[in-house]
Amino acid sequence: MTNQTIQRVEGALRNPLVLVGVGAVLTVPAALVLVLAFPLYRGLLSDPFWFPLLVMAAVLFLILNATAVCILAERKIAGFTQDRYGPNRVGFWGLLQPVADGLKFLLKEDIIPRRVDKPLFLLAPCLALIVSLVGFAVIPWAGEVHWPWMEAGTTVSTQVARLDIGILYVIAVGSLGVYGLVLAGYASNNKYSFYGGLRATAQMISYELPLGLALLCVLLTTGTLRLEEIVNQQAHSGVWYVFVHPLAFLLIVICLFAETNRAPFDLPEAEQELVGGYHTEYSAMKFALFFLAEYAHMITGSAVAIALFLGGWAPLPFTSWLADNTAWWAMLLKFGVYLLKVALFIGVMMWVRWTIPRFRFDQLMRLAWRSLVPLGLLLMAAVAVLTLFGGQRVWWAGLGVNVLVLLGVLWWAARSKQPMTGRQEDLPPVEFGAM
Amino acid sequence: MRDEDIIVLQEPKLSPAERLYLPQIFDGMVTTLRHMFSLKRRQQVVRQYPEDTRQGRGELRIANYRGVHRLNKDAEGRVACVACFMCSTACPAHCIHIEAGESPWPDREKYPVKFEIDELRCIYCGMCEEACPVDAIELTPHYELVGRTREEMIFDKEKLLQVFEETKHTKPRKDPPITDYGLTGGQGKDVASPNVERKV
Amino acid sequence: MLGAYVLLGAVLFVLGLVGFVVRRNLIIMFLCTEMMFQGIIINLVAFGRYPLAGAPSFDGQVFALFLIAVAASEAALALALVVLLFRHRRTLDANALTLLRDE
Amino acid sequence: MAGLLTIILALGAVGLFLALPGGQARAVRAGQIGLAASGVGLLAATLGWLFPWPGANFFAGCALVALFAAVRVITHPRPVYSALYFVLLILAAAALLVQMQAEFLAAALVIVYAGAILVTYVFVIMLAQQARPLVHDIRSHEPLLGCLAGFLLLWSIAVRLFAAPVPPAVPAADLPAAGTVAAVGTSLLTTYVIAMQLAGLLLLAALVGAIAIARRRPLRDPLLEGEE
Repeated sequence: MTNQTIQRVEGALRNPLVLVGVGAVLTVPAALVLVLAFPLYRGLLSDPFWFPLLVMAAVLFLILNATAVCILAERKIAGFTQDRYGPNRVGFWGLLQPVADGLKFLLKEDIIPRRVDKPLFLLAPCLALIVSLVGFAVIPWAGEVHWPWMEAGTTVSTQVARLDIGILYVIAVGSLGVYGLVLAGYASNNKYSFYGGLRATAQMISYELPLGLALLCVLLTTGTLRLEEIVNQQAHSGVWYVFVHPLAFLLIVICLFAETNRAPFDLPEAEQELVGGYHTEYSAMKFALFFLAEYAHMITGSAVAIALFLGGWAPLPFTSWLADNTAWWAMLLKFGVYLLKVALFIGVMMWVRWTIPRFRFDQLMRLAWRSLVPLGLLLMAAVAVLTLFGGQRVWWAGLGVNVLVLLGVLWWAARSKQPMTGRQEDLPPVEFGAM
Repeated sequence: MRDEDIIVLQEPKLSPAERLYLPQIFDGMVTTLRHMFSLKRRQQVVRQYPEDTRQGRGELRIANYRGVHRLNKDAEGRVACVACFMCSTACPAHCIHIEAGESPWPDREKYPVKFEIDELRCIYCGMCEEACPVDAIELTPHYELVGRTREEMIFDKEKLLQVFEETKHTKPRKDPPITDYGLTGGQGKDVASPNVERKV
Repeated sequence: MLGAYVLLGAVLFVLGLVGFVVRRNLIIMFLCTEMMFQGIIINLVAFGRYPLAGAPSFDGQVFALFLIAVAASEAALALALVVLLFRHRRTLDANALTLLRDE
Repeated sequence: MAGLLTIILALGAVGLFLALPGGQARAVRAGQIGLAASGVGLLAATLGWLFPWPGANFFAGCALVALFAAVRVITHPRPVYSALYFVLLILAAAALLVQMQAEFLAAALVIVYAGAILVTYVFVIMLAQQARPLVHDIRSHEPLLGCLAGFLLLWSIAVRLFAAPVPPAVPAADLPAAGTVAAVGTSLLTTYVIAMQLAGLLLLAALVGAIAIARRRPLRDPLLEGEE
């Protein structure tokens, strides 16, 4: 193609009408095929084996595209907070930027440095992406659905796997996430990557503890590990668990930032200190996999947090509207509500990223071990006592316990002499050693 | 070191709310939120570059902006350079390559047969401009300098003279040349070629 | 069924044992003890799931949980010791630790 | 039967001996082939001839992965790879536990082992990493005797096992359907509550011990001491 053709195409794509037209040309035939083939796959939709697989395919498709949109959103939000416009060149309002980014990643030179540990170097990004994607399996996207052509009273659930261990599965998979980063850091044979990998290990292990403690608070109230039941409880009672356990929610959100390695906890990749951290040596598609993994991890994490605290697919708090409705349109509505919540949650994560500066490593550790873990322990003990007296059924009792714990922490913070930043503390000199 | 030289800093005492950090964090988030939705500030601060240039806004200081080089021509349309190698000696980036030849004109000894500047290597410091005794080399306000290959970015004599033709309207040749090559009966001493006999 | 699980558990246990005896790197040796634990965990759960007499119960799983707790404690202490040894001797070679050998 | 079993196990032992670090490259390859043959033979003996049962395919797949990973853990000359193969072993073991309806235990295994213990191992291995392979990683200690002992132990177990009566097959529905998490938790907090407290105490003791052992004592700063 000549320069002029390229310019003309670019110009045309900046026109929103042309963009909509191209989108229609791409999507309308697909939609037509889907509609026309409906009798063919109608049976699959009501089959309890095939429907979860279809859900899986649909959600995977959605997530992988959503990561691209997330990258655009991140850059836009970064621009807006810094009084810039963000990407606005490719397509109308920069909407085609993800396409350009993807093409760039695909077409760039894929470099494997000479002294790397090649099998591990190749394994690491795949591992990171796989681990962040398999967490989707237990998320209850839209509750139960009853298709009109099914027998009365039967439903299928819009969930890939209904596991008895639900949330534990998410934790187990999440705890594997650290390997991708560690291996990337180790295999790169680069000291900055290595530091990044080590930081990732220490950080993720440390923040799994308060995460688990905060989860326990909710689990004591719900009495089940199944995410679909937790969402059902919230949808029916109308009391989302964020109103019962605001402190636990806060803990989970903080830990989520740390587990996804997002600012202000992006120590493993801290550009200013470690060049690129664990992905310093990665380029092209392998780097893109890390990128995808980070955003997929964000989406999984926020989806789990929403299922636990923000009512999952329940559209409004303090009502049980739609909770028992299994019609297909209600299912679509619930799914839309869930996606909207995830989008808002991710928006907040990005907003935080572009607001709060990064922690120093000792501050990070101090925050986890000296603030979050004691707070989590205290909270869990308080909720356990409450549960012992049957208070977990009364939602304001849980809220009261949270407020009491918060007041206690405030009182402690007011009278304690030690500064919490650690900036004023002298670290004693230590013996020098390789370990 | 005496005791009174030591300044003891008193850490500011943090209130309980400050110790919790969360109020501060929310403060910061409100600030960024304000910026996020202030379209006006964005429009004031950001320039949409290819459409909205500094030159277009009249913000570019043409007189002393240091962009692409040009080789000036004298009044007769000849290259003003006398191939004295001052610029390439002064150049900290060693980006100027000159090959001198015997001048075909009687008013000077040498002229550049080849004059090449590697625009990729250049750091646009303006030392060549300072060093030139005949003000033959100058930096122009032209800053949109792109190319597809490295070879393309090595500007030869023709291209540099071309740049002069293109920019002489926006930025006229700075000073009258120190040497007038004897055309006007000159006052000053001819720095470039003092031995050449002047035609009056 | 039980036989298959038990045999697998036994193979894992024996492989761990051989590794513990044969390998000279302290960290690998402790990994091998963890492998022996794996074999035992599989065995315990299999015994609970397919008992020779009576109904299957969850006791095997409970025992396996205790085993995991023990393994975690063991790993914590063993790694602390390994770190300490490495700091003092600058090597992880088990054959180099002969201070108490009567020669 | 016992003769065949002996041959399979002996093949495995010889293979392991050849594949252990310290041998020639060609011998290692031969040892790996022997090990693979032995593992497949063992599985075939277990599954096909003696105990045909539903779910055998899943078991065979997981068991093969587990055995492969276990052998690699003890034969790989590089500690990092050993630790990673151990993670693979954990995942295969967790899959087998899921097959035995021990989902909670499987999750606990992955969280505790793969998520915490193995990460710590990898951490320490990386910290103690040297530039080039060390002699204690590429040489084995008494591989012949070790393999012989292992072979004898496994042979005695296996022969006894194959001679034992086959237990009655228990259908999967026999386990309480209420959910394994609830059942395990109830069992843990009623029948075995004291044991659980003791396990907690053990973990606490291990925590304290680990910190006490690995703590670095701060040096005295000579500059500060000089001024005092």
